[in-house]
Parts: sequence; C-alpha cells; structure tokens
Amino acid sequence: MSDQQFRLADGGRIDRERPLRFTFNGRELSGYEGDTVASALLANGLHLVSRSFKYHRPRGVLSDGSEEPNALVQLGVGAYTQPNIRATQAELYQGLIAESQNCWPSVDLDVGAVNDFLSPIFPAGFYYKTFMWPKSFWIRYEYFIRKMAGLGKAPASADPDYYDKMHVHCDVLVLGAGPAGLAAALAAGRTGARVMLADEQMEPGGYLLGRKVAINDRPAMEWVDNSIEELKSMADVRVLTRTTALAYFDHNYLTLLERVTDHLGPDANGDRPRQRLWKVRAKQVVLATGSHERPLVFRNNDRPGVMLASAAQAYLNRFAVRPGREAVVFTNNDSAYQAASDLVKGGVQCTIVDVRPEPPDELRAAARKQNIDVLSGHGVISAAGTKRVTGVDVSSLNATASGYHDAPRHLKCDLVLMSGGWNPAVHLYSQSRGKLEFDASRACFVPGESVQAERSAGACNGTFDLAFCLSEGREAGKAAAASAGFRSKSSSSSPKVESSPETPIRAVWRMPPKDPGGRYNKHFVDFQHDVTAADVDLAYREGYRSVEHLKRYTTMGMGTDQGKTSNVNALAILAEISNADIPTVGTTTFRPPYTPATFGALAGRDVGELADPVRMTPMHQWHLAHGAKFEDVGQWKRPWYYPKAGESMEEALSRECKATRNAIGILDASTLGKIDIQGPDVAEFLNRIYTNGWSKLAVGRCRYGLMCTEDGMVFDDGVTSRLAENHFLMTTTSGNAARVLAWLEEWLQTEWPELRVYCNSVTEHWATAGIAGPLARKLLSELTSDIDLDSKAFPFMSWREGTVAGIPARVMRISFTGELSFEINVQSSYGLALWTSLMSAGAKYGITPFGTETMHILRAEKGFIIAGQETDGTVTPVDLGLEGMVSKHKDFLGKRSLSRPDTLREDRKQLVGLLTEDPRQVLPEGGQIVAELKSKPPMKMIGHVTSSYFSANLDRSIALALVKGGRSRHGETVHVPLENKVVSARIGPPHFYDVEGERMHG
Amino acid sequence: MAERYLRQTPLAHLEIEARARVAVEAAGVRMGEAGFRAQIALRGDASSETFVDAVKEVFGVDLPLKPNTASTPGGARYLLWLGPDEWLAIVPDGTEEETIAAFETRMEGEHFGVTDVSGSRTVITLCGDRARDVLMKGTSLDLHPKAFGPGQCAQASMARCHMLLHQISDELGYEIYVHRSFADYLWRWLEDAAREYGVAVVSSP
Amino acid sequence: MKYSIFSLARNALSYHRDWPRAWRSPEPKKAYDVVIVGGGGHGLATAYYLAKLHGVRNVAVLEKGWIGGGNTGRNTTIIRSNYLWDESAHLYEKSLKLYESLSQELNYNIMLSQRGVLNLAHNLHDLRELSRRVNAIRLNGIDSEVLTPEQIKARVPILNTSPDSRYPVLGASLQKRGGVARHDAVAWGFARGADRYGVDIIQNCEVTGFRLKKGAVEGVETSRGYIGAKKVGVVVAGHASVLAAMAGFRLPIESHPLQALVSEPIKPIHHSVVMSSAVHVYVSQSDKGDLVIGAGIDAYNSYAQGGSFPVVEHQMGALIELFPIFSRLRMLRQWGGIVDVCPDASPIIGKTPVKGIYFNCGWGTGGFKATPGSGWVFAHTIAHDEPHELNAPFTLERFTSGELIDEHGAAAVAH
Amino acid sequence: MLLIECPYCGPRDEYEFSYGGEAHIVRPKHPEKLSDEEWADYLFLRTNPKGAYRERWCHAHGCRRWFNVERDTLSHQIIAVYEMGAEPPRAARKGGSKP
Ligand SMILES: Cc1cc2nc3c(=O)[nH]c(=O)nc-3n(C[C@H](O)[C@H](O)[C@H](O)COP(=O)(O)OP(=O)(O)OC[C@H]3O[C@@H](n4cnc5c(N)ncnc54)[C@H](O)[C@@H]3O)c2cc1C
Ligand SMILES: NC(=O)c1ccc[n+]([C@@H]2O[C@H](COP(=O)([O-])OP(=O)(O)OC[C@H]3O[C@@H](n4cnc5c(N)ncnc54)[C@H](O)[C@@H]3O)[C@@H](O)[C@H]2O)c1
Ligand SMILES: Cc1cc2nc3c(=O)[nH]c(=O)nc-3n(C[C@H](O)[C@H](O)[C@H](O)COP(=O)(O)O)c2cc1C
Ligand SMILES: [Zn+2]
Repeated sequence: MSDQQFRLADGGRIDRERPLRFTFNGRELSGYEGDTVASALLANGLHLVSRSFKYHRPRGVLSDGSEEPNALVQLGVGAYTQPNIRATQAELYQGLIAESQNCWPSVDLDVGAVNDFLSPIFPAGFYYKTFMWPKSFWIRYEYFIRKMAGLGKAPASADPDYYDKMHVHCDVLVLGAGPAGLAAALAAGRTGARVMLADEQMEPGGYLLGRKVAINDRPAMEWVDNSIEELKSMADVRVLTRTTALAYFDHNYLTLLERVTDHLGPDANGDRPRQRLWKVRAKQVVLATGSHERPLVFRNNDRPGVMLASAAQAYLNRFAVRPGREAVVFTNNDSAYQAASDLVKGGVQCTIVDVRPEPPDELRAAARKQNIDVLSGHGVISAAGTKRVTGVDVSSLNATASGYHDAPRHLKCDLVLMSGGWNPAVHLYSQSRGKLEFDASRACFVPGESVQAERSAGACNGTFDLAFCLSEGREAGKAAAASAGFRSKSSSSSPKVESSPETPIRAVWRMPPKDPGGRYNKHFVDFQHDVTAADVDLAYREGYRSVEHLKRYTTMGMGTDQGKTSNVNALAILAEISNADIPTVGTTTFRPPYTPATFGALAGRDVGELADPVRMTPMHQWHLAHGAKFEDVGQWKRPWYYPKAGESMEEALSRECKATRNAIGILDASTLGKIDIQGPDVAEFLNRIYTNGWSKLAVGRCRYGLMCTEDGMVFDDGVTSRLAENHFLMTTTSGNAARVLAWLEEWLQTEWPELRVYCNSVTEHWATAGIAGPLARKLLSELTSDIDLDSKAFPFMSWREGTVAGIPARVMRISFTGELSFEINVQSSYGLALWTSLMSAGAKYGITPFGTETMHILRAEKGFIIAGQETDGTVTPVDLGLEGMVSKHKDFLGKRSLSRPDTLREDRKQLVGLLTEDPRQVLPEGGQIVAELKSKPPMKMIGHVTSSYFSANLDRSIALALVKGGRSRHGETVHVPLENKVVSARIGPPHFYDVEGERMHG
Repeated sequence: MAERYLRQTPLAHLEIEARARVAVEAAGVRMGEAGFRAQIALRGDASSETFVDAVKEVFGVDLPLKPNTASTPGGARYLLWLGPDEWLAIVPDGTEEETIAAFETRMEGEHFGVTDVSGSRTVITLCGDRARDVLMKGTSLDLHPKAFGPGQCAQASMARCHMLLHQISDELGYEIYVHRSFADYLWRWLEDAAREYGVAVVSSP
Repeated sequence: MKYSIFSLARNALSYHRDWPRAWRSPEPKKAYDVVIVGGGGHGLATAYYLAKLHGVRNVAVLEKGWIGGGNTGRNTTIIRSNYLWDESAHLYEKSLKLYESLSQELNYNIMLSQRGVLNLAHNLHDLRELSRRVNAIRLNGIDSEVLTPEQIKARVPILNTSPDSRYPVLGASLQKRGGVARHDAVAWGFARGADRYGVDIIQNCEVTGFRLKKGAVEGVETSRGYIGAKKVGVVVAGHASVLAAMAGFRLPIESHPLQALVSEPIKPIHHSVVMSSAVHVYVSQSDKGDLVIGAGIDAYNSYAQGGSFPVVEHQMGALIELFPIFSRLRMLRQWGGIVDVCPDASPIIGKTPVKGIYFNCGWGTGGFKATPGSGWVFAHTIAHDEPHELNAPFTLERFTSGELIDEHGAAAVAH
Repeated sequence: MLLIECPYCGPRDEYEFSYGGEAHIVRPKHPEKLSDEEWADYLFLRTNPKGAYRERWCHAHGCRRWFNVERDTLSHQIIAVYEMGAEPPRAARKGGSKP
C-alpha cells in the first residue's frame, strides 16, 4: 500500500508543506500538519482502530470530533503516555506514537473477541446474577473481571509536564467558534465589552471547517478568518482555540481547559505549560456549542467503516481524505444529502437510503444530477463485514417503520454513513441548571428557559440553518453585551448566506430486524459500552425503567464519551418500548466535564514543591543548618529534635531533656499564635471567652487560660498578658492560631458588637526564643542591661520590656517545661539574630537547642496538657482536673454545657498519670486501657494513653491518660493490651516532676 | 536603638538576586523583595471625627474611606484600606514606634487600636508586561484596568496564601504584602508562575 | 427466578426474554402497617428486614424519584467498620457482617470486594490518633492493624511514600475486611428482596406532609395522594430536616454537598482503598476500571446535588501529591450528593417527638457502609417501638444530655 | 462557585469567605436559666430548609467582616446580603425569586 492513498490531490486545511511521520501499532505512517490521528489513519486507509469495552468488537472512526466513542488510542509512551485519547481530536505531530487499546495481542487479532461469541450469556447486568458461588470466590472472579475491563493504561511514572491555571472576568463569554459563536463574539466585541471566545478545536470555524458553503458569496472560511482577525484587533477580546468549556457552575462561573502544547508533542513546550485551566466569571454567557449528529440503530451498525455522515464530509472537505470508495448514506433527514453530494465530488460513489417515503424534491433532483441513487422509504437492516463493512442489507419500510415490505437487497459498499438527526450540544446549558424541552419536529432536546445569565444560539439551540445560526448568534452577542451594560455603537447586518428550508426528520429510533420478532442484540446504541437495543429492552423488562436505572443497569452513556452519540437514541428506544413520550422519559443528568479533563490540570501548579505552603519561622535556616528533624504542625515546620552525628532519636532527646533541666535549653516558639487585643472592654471580653476570670489581672502580669466551645469542650489554651490597662496579648497553640482569631472576631462581630475591642494577629510580627533551665537567668542577664531579672522584680507569670542582645524585646517569664524560663519576643526580622546571640553567649553554659519532642516530654513530666493531644473535642476542663480554672462567678462560652447530665457524670474520662510496672517500658500513645484483662478481645476499654515518653530525667517512662472515673482510681493497676503483649501500669496523679513548681518559680 | 544590620528579610535565604533567569529587558515579569517595610495596623471608627483627624495629623494623609483604595503613595506615609474599621499604615522604616506613640497620645481616651506589625509581612514587588497575568494565575480578583488600577488595594487569597495587593502605578506595577512565614512559598509560586513569560529579579526600590 | 450462572445460560437460550421484574411497581394501597419514606439503600434495607425478620409485610417504600438515586447512587462505596467509639464500632461491624453474606442472602451480587482499606497518617498527630483507633478497634474484636511506610509501599506501590512529599506518609491503619461494593446493586438487591416478601416499592411518590392526630401519626400525604400508615420510618438522608419540618420538629442536622468524581476507565492499577482524611481524598478503582475519588464536603448548606469547584481543585492537588502517576489521567464525571451532617458525625436512629414517626438520619458522609446494619436496627426499632441495643445510644436525646458519640476524631469526613 | 457580594469589598469568589451557618440564632442572655432541652435547641437544632435560608458568612480572606446572606439552598441564588445586626431586607422576607 502506498502512503496516504486515500488523500485527495488537493484541498483541505492540512499543511502539505509540513509532512509528519507517526506510528500506529508499530507501523510507520505519514500525514500532515493539520491532521488529527483519525484523519491521518483514514488517509492511510486504516479504519480498524480499536476494540470495544465489553465484547471486544472491532471498531473504527465514528465521528470527527470530541463525541467519539470508538476510536480511542493510547497516545505517547513512557511518562508521557495517555490512555483513551480520541483519535478524532488528537492532533498529529512529528513522531507521534499511538496504539490501539483493550486488545491482545493486537487490534487485528484480539483474544478478548471471544466475549463477542459469549455475548449471549453476558447481557446487561449479568454480573449481578452470577459469581455468587462459592461465597469466598468473588474476589477471584473479580480479579479477572477487572483485568478484562478498563481501556488504556496509566503511565508508570510521574508527569514530566506542568499545568497552569488562570482566573478571568469577562462581560461576555462565548463558547464555540462556529458561525453562531463567531457572530456572537463579533457583535459583543464591537460594543467594547470584555469578550472571551473559546473553541475546543484547533482552529475556529466549527461546522464550517468541514463544509463547502458560501458566506457573502465567498468560501465561508474567508468570513471566519476575517472575523477572527477583527476580533483579535479588539483590545478587550480574547480568542482561545484548543480550549474546551468543561463545566458551568453557579453564578456564571465556568471552567475552560486549554491544551496549550499538547499538539506539539512531548518535550516541545519549553517553559510553557502543557495545559491551562481558565476559571472564568462571566457576566453573560453565549452558548454556541453546535450539535452532534446521531447514529442510526441497525444491526452491526458498529462495524469499522460505518460513520456519521457529517464526519465523512468533514474528512473529505477539511482533511482532504476520502474515507472510502463506495458509500451507502443512511439518513432520516436532509443534512446527509449535502454530505453525499460532497462525497461524490470527492470521488466516492454514493447511494442514499432515506427512511422518509418522500424526501424533498429539490434534494432528490440534485442527487439525480450527481447520479446518486435515492432509496426513499428504505432502511438499512444490517451491515456486513467484520473488521470493515462490506455491504448493507436494505429494504423498504412499512408505514409504521416496524417492519419491511420486501426481501432485503444487498448493497456492496466500504462505507456506511449515518445521519439520524442532530442533538444540540445542550450539556453546558443543562449544567447551568436549565431545563430541556423536546422539539418534536427536529426530534431533539433544546434549551428551555435560562436560569443563569446565559443564552444559546445556533445549532445548540436547535437552529440548524446557517443563516439563522448567524443571525441568532449576532442577536445573542448583542443582547449579552447589552445586559452586561454595553450597547453597540454601529449597526451591522448579518452576512449573506443562502437559506434552505428544512423538512422534518422521520425519527426511526431502531431499525426493525429483518424478521418480525427478530432480535436487537447487535443493534448498538452505546458503542463504547456495547449497549444494544436489546439491552434497553432487557432493562425495561426487568424493571429498570427510569432512564437513570436504564443507564446504571446497562452502563449506557457512562463511557468516556458520556453518551454524546447514544443517550438520546437510548431514551427514545426506552420511550418506544414503554409507550411513553420522549419528554416523559427525559434525559439522564448532564454532569461536568463536557469532555474528560486532565487531573493534573485541575491540580494546576499546586503540586510537588508548591503543593501547599510550608510555613517557616525566622530561625528556620538555622535549624536546617544544624541538622534539625522537623515535625509538621499545620503548615508550619517545627524542629522536632536536633540529632548530632550518629545519635539516635532517643539519645538526642535524652541529651536535650537533661541539658534543659540541668543547664539551659532553647526552643523556637515563634509559631505560637499571638493576638493583640485592645480596647476598654478587653477584660470583659476575655471573661466571656476564657473559663477563668481576667478582670483582676494586673498590668505586667500573665495568666494561663482555657477556652471552650459552646458545648463545653476544651478547644484551646494559652497565656495572655496584660500589656496596659486596655491592651492584652493573647497566645494560642500553633495549630489553632487562625481558628482562635476567627473565633474571637465571630463573637465580637456577631454577638457582642457592644464590646469595644479590636483584635489583630501579631503571630508573624514576633519571633520567640524560649530559654529554659536553671541557667536561663544567668544567660539572659549577660545579654540585657535594662531588665531587672531578679525573681522579686520579675516574678513568674509576668513580662518586661527591654533590650536583649541589642534588640528591643518583650520578655515573658512563663514556663511550659517547668523550668525557670523566659520567652524572648523580638520583631521577627531580628529573630535569627536573637537566636544566634543566645547560642553564642550560651555556649559556655552548654545551651542546647531542643525541639517539640523534648518540649512535650518536659511538659508531660509536669503534667501540662496539650490541646489536641490530651483533648479531642470530648474533654471538659473538669475532665482535665482544671476545675479550679472554671469560674463560678461569671458566664463564659460553654459554661452551660458543663451542667448537662452527661458532663456531670462522675465516671467521665479524666486525666491521670500512668506509671508502667516496668519502668523501661514506654506505653504507645493511643494505647487503650482495660481494667480487666481477657484472653482475647473483645475487652471493655476504660480509657486511652494520650501522651507517653521515656523521661531521661526521671530515668523511667511516664504517661498521661484519660481514664473513666480516673481520679478515683489512683493507685489502681490497669492494662494496655497491645498487638503482641500487655503492659500494666499504675494510675496516679498526672504530674511526675517538681510537683510544687519550685523550679519554675525560682 | 536596635542594631538594624542584624535584621533579615524572610526571603534572604533564597538569594533571590541570583535567581534571575533572563535579562531585565527580555523579561515579561520583574520581581523583587521590598523588605523591612514599617507597617502599623490601625483600627478605629471611620465615622469618628477625632479618629479621622488624628490620622490626618499623625500620618499626614487622609484616611482612605473608599473600600479597596490606598491614600496616594509617594509620600513617606500612606494608608491602605483593609476593612471598614481597619487600615494598614506604611511609615518610614524606623519611625513606627514614635508614630504609634504619637497616635496614642493624640487619641488618648478614645477607643481605637494601633499595633506595630512591621515584622508580619514582607513585600514582593511585581511589574512588567505580564505581571497581571502572573497575578491572575493565583487570585480571582478582577485586575483588568477597568476594574482595578493604580491606587487600589485588596486583600484576597493568592495561591494558597493570604495577601494584600496594592497597585502602585502602571509602570511600577504591584506590591504584594504577604505574611512572613508564607513568603518563601509565595515567592517560589510566583516565580514559577512567571517562568513562561521570562522572569528577571530586580533589587527592591 | 433465582439468579445463577445456570439461569443465565438457560435464559440465554430464550434470548433473555423471560427474566421477571426485579421488583414490581404497584399502585399504592390505601394504607400500610408501616410506610418507609425514602427508597435509598437504608430505606429498602429497613423494609426488607421488617418483612423478613419481623413479619411486618404490609409495608410500602415511598420514593420521590427512582430508588437508589440519592446518596446510595452517588457515594464512593467505601465499606469498613474501623470506628473509634464502642457504640459505632458495634453498629458498623454488625453492618459489615451482614454485608459479608449479603450477595448470597439477597441472591444478588453486590460485588463486595474486601480488598482492604488504608487510612493514611501524614503527621505525628494523625499517627497518634490512628494508633488509638486501631487499638480500640482491635479490642472491640474487629480486625485492624497499623502499617509502616514500608508495608504501605508494598501494598500500594503507586503511592508516593517519599519522606519529602508535602504530605509524607508516616503510617496507615489497615482493615483488611474493608473494601468497596457495587452501590446500585445494594439498592436493587434489597429492593428485589423486599419485593419478594410483598413490600410495595413505589417510585415517583414524594411525601409532602404527615397527617397527625393527638401527637401521633396517621398517614402521609404524597404526590400520589394520601396513604395511611400506623408507623412511618423516615430515611431520607439529606432531606431529613425537610421531613422533620413537615412533622413539626427540628433536627441537629445540616445538609451539605459532598462531591465525588471518576476517571476514565483504565486497566487495573490500584488494588486497595486509600483514604486520607487529613487532605480529603479517597481513592479506589472500580471493577469497570475507573478511579472513584471522593472529596471533603462543601462548607455551606445546600440541596443542589452538585458542589463547587474549589473542593475539586483541592482534592486533585492532594490526589496527585499522593499518586503522582495519576496526573495525566482524566476526570470523566463529577457529581454531588446531599449529606446529612450531624454535629458529632454519628447517626440518629430512633423515635421522635411524634408518636409513630421514626427517623434514621445523620449518616452524613459515611452511611453506605452501614446500609444493611442501619436497616436491620431500624426495622427492629420500628417493629418493637424500642431501639435495639446496637442503636440505643444513637438517639435524638443525646443532644440534650450531651452524650455525643464524637466520630470526628481524625476524620472530619468519615466515609 | 458562588459569587458573594461582601457588603464592604464587593463581589468575591466563594472561597474568599468562611461559612457561619444559620443566622439570627441569638445566644441566650442567661444560659444558666435554660433547661437542658432549651440549651440543646440553641446549641444544635437548625432549620436547615430547602429554599430560602438566612445564614452568616465572613469575608475571611478580605476585610474579615461577618455579614448575613439570604440564599436559596436549592438554586444557590443569593436573595439578599445585609450587615450583621440588620433586619433582613423586605425583599428577602418574601423568599426566593428568579434573577
Ligand atoms: C459523594 C458521596 C460519597 C460518599 N462516600 C461514602 C463512602 O465511601 N462510604 C460510605 O459508607 N458512605 C459514603 N457516603 C454516604 C452514603 O452515601 C450515605 O450515607 C448513604 O448512602 C445514605 O443512604 P440512605 O438510604 O439513607 O439515603 P439515600 O440513598 O440518599 O436515600 C434517601 C432517599 O430518600 C428520598 N426522599 C427524600 N425526600 C423524600 C420525600 N419527601 N418523599 C419520598 N422520598 C424522599 C430520596 O429521593 C432518596 O432516594 C457518601 C455520600 C456521598 C454523597
Ligand atoms: N441539519 C443540518 O443541516 C445541520 C444540523 C446541525 C448543524 N448544521 C450547521 O452547523 C452550523 C451550526 O453552527 P454553530 O455555530 O451553532 O455550531 P458549530 O457546530 O459550527 O460550532 C460549534 C463549535 O463549538 C465547539 N464546541 C462545542 N462544545 C464546546 C465546548 N464545550 N467547549 C468549547 N468549544 C465547544 C465545537 O468544537 C464547534 O467548533 C451551521 O452552519 C448549521 O447550518 C446543519
Ligand atoms: C461508584 C461509582 C462509580 C461510577 N462510575 C461511573 C462511570 O464509570 N461512568 C460514569 O459516567 N459515571 C459513573 N458514576 C457516576 C454516575 O454516572 C452519576 O453521576 C452518579 O450516580 C450521580 O448521579 P447523577 O449524576 O445522575 O446525579 C459512578 C458513580 C459511582 C457512585
Ligand atoms: Zn469584605
């Protein structure tokens, strides 16, 4: 076979100057720039492209666009490979590699095709009826079923490309750049409105790309080119090709996916993204998305070589490809006559089979002139051939189209073109929540009333005549601009085109079988999922009668094409079977996306390094340089511990803990939430927010507080300082900083607007270094001259202002470790400088940086809780043993909840300490506690371990736990059954070290 | 007085100057960091004459009352509207404390809020022909000249961060105020977003 | 007609013309002993067990649309019983047990695929919560284990377990008996089963009001006329508040959209179920080959069965961070359901302020796994006018006493 | 995706806001005087209607202000936006209407 022997000598929109090589199933082939994979395959005479999902039937190219159910290929190799790509949409590029999918060993010889022979026992829904015995075997059956299913293959490695997103606002968004869309965009653009025009094809023109029609007495594409040029000259107009509108959301928000560099092939994008997602907020939308031609349903209508008439016409005119030599054009409406006429001009012999007894005279006369036979009132009964159609049986239909008058007549052909009428592409309209209406004369669903600020124009509105498409588009564009506040300055008229009257179609939804009572089991409705008219019947018979049940039982319309070519046929057949009218049966729900959308594009650039912000403190680089291991706390990275070379985690922790208790440790506490609160009513406000009282806190002093939600459960804690009479600084846990600020604002603004209080986050303004340990005062005294550090002058739970290491600082004498400790806050630009000063001045004292883990151990030794670890949203202050902090004298958020029957229960889970019998044994956090051991589960649980560590300072393990009635169980021994052992421990009070608090007060 | 040379901006570790990919002339986008910007969070009642007068007196500019606008920069001190009772005041580096003190004195006995937040945010500058396209990748604000122009500001989310955006002029482009801990992420995000247009890194003005 | 490979083969000979209807579509009778409102999985299961186990056969299921078309038809089909609190663990475990023999019991293959469910931990806090949960579940006698990152990698090689990942995988819990099932089949199987016991399944019949007398129910007003009922069980998921309003009370429930999506079908690549509640993404691969992917709820109340786009964007970012090789695959379809969210993320199953009206709701984002168990306890409750001990803790009164069963724990969304 | 008109900043995308649930639930002045039932009602019971719904939103990524919105929970149409503390506008009280 010579290369591209089906390519016409001239014509088409391909670039003959740019020949391209590509391979299909390992075969080297050629095509041109401007080809799709499908047109290039057809130019090479290849019709067999793939195998179907279930029966592995040979399949060819059905359409020329994104509605394609059959011709799916695996495109590209290695990390670039993509499954299920429509050959009809994929543009050819140099070196493209495509393969058939879902077949083995090859598309020509596919073992899976046995399914076609077994199909009698595999009707719709067969799997619900079998594979139930023996019970344990389903997982094995499933293994094979899964292997058979699926289509293409996922790549085996990460995606080398990147994806981008863009937000835009516009006055008028026009979707579809066919005649209607172009006319709309022009009309809107001329008003000066911000217009955006998008079309999913590689170039604008829509339907006109594949037709030989005239506009203003010139080839229509000239008008298209001029229109685009004019649009591009307008300042506020954006034209996007290769851009599919995926989804229409609330409030005129739409997503569009642009294939920026896909058509160049891998490695050709340079710095450009592979695809770009446009997120558009449009004041007005004009839908001009055209229509899809419908297949006709007859026996073996799925054979390669059976295609849509409009597709064949497009291959001929747009791609200069002759899709066959002899064609039977099977139609129920006028549009296929033009296709036949074009094909004949392109050297294809044509016979028209029209189910209408009386097609329009002009059409017949025109056909006669071109020597095209027209068999009116006829239907195609079935197609012959396996991997390529070889002919059809036709006969004349009876009046009700329920059978045939004559014996079948065989027509030889290598191409069957179907035209079963047109489905307006109402997907986006429907997603905008619009209700569809059925247009009986055109036998299609059309948009009804607009729900959002949107208009449909052209074929997607059921307007199929070019002249009307143009005028409707123009009107829609003008009206949309006007609604967005833009009036047209000039009045221009629609371009001139010949209008041809349309005659109604004769909808025959399924061609009767040859014999009365014959079967429909090879009358394909949904090509991809091998759903036949017989399956529709079966579903109905078994009671799956709603169109939604039909869909789910047969999987009709659930394939990668989402039933663009099949749904209407299926529901019409269902209507016929159930004697209902089509609108009553209705459609299934249209859902986004319009065509499948790359996951990567939906994620955009928020992947890998940029997946989510990593928040860093001002001292972060120091931690990195000093080998810190980090812990994620919300988005923050916090040093977890600082292992020295060769040190294990345990060793490092032991060193950090001991250094802090015996000398001095230093912690980066910058992540703590800090809220600056000002105003005359702050104390009252804090009284309502915290469980304890605040009115009497003196200026210069700090106090620990607990916050509850309204249902009485602890949700955050922290120290708040009084900076001045009307000025407080609240600290929160690192993870809750934003939540607490939002909580404060919510109450202030929505419930207590009378309180004169302003809150501002200063979390990031301050960097905080906490120094703790017996030598902390000594170190600090070397770095400050203007703060009196004496315990009387600067007692525990107070703060002072001064200079530390030459930096203005606010120093708080508070302690989470139980040691003498100072938290030094400086403006965060100085954070690193403060830290390094402390480190160098502290070197002689053995200052030791410690991370969150050591902090947790030290505070657990003291029995200090961590909100979120000792609490989980079900723990009250009383449960924590902090009833002393629950004010009796005032109301506060959550107070009333503490006196509900359940919160008053004596046997609630309460915070206790646990000491394991074996002091070397560290309980796992999350271990469940039982009072009574059984030999095996189930066992009654009475609580769980919330915190547990090996305490180097105590040289034994310690743990905190929540235990039912725990406070009255001190002294009891309980057990923690683990996967392969049981650890026993004794309950005691939840503090283990310096119970009197001498160290921190010292 | 603190030893100012001790300070570090949150982007210092990125050594952004060394990251320039293309020559300034060829770049669609120019980015830089304007660190150490002295900022004061200001809260008060816009309907109170005392407050409005105090602002005028202490900052030397009118309190911007129109949402999403800033008082004209150029002067040493200006304010950005953040909310109906909330503004961000920009003052010369080093004057924040005295300004706050002056304001507190002037507002003695009134209900107001004034807080030094100079360490909270750094400023990423963004200009060039494609600066707006870069921003549009990360925020859903309408930044078309018909909707947003010089002198306007807005708080919004940008990438996965919170930002305060201020358009200085057509030529000088935009300033993005971002919280310090997010600055590294946002810088890298923006730089990545700009790469298809060519990025040049410029020293802050 | 019993379903089996033999009956399939036999029917093949007659071209499948003789299959009977899976369920009838009768006209509603004037009155029933029990009317179940809502033809989702839970409602159908309730009717089935009422008829089968409690001998209450004069039952109608009233469905405003088509059965199985609510959340039953739009969920990510994850089944597991690894819940933290005893009350939940017992209830969900009952359900899983029923699931394990449901295909045989109903003679309808619901394709229960116990391929194991993994819940990932991405930070130390997650890990601690996960270990607490696993320990509790084990001590409740339910299978559950903790996996190390190496064990996770061996089970799910395509998962990104690199420590440098933005969401590093520090560990996971695994319930081997967990998995997925074919959601439609669950509804249809129960419908067919209930129908065989004489239950009337009435579709396109919307309940629009209750007729009450002296604080007790007498019947329901519907789009197809009045239907008398001695007892009414309401199982309408996202519409619970709407029905409660008709009966004159309010519930601690808010309705939110929950979205899911599927990819195009591909050859098998993902053999287990992976859930990450921290980053809100849940993935399994259906038998058809599509990846079924769930997200978190939309923040606001809604009755529109669709959600908003930022949720999907977020979910996709997390998905690709966890499964980098999915980046070039494509989303085929996205949709939403309306979930009935309870403050403590646990269901409400029991009596209401109106005598004779029972509610079963609040399953929120995670009730598919409970379908048989929920029907089983609800049938008991209706039949005996008394909760079974399994659902006794799940009363409406717990919101007054404070005895909540807080299953938020590590999972804000508990599929 | 919703387009919400912040009363202070103008229309912004939904994800700039955080949601606050049902509006006009007033915190009882004297919780201690309430029965458990009354307290539970305040804490947990919600109308959650299908149709017009008054709810609170906060412009979290913008001006940080809370305000009220009346929105149809089925069509998502926004019927009214009004400031905290304000009475629902008249039009809003009538319930849903077409754009
Ligand atoms: C996207 C998504 C993912 C989920 N993923 C999981 C998961 O992985 N695992 C899991 O366990 N759960 C999951 N769930 C939750 C699960 O789907 C539900 O909890 C469960 O299906 C609820 O079943 P149901 O029968 O109670 O409700 P539904 O199936 O919703 O049935 C309620 C029925 O009541 C009908 N109804 C409503 N009002 C009326 C009226 N007035 N009159 C008559 N009929 C009425 C409705 O039409 C509907 O058919 C998910 C949910 C969603 C939306
Ligand atoms: N019976 C007939 O003869 C008949 C039937 C149908 C159409 N037509 C002809 O078709 C033309 C219709 O013009 P038109 O402008 O309405 O439609 P069109 O088909 O010419 O253009 C629609 C365009 O929208 C694009 N599109 C569709 N969905 C899209 C999406 N989601 N995102 C982005 N782009 C999308 C398509 O790629 C196409 O280019 C007229 O010329 C008409 O005569 C004739
Ligand atoms: C587990 C599961 C798998 C699904 N698989 C597919 C699929 O392969 N193809 C498809 O088109 N839809 C699939 N769907 C989605 C349904 O088509 C449909 O969107 C969903 O049931 C919600 O109904 P609605 O879109 O009609 O409102 C699936 C749904 C679920 C719950
Ligand atoms: Zn605002």
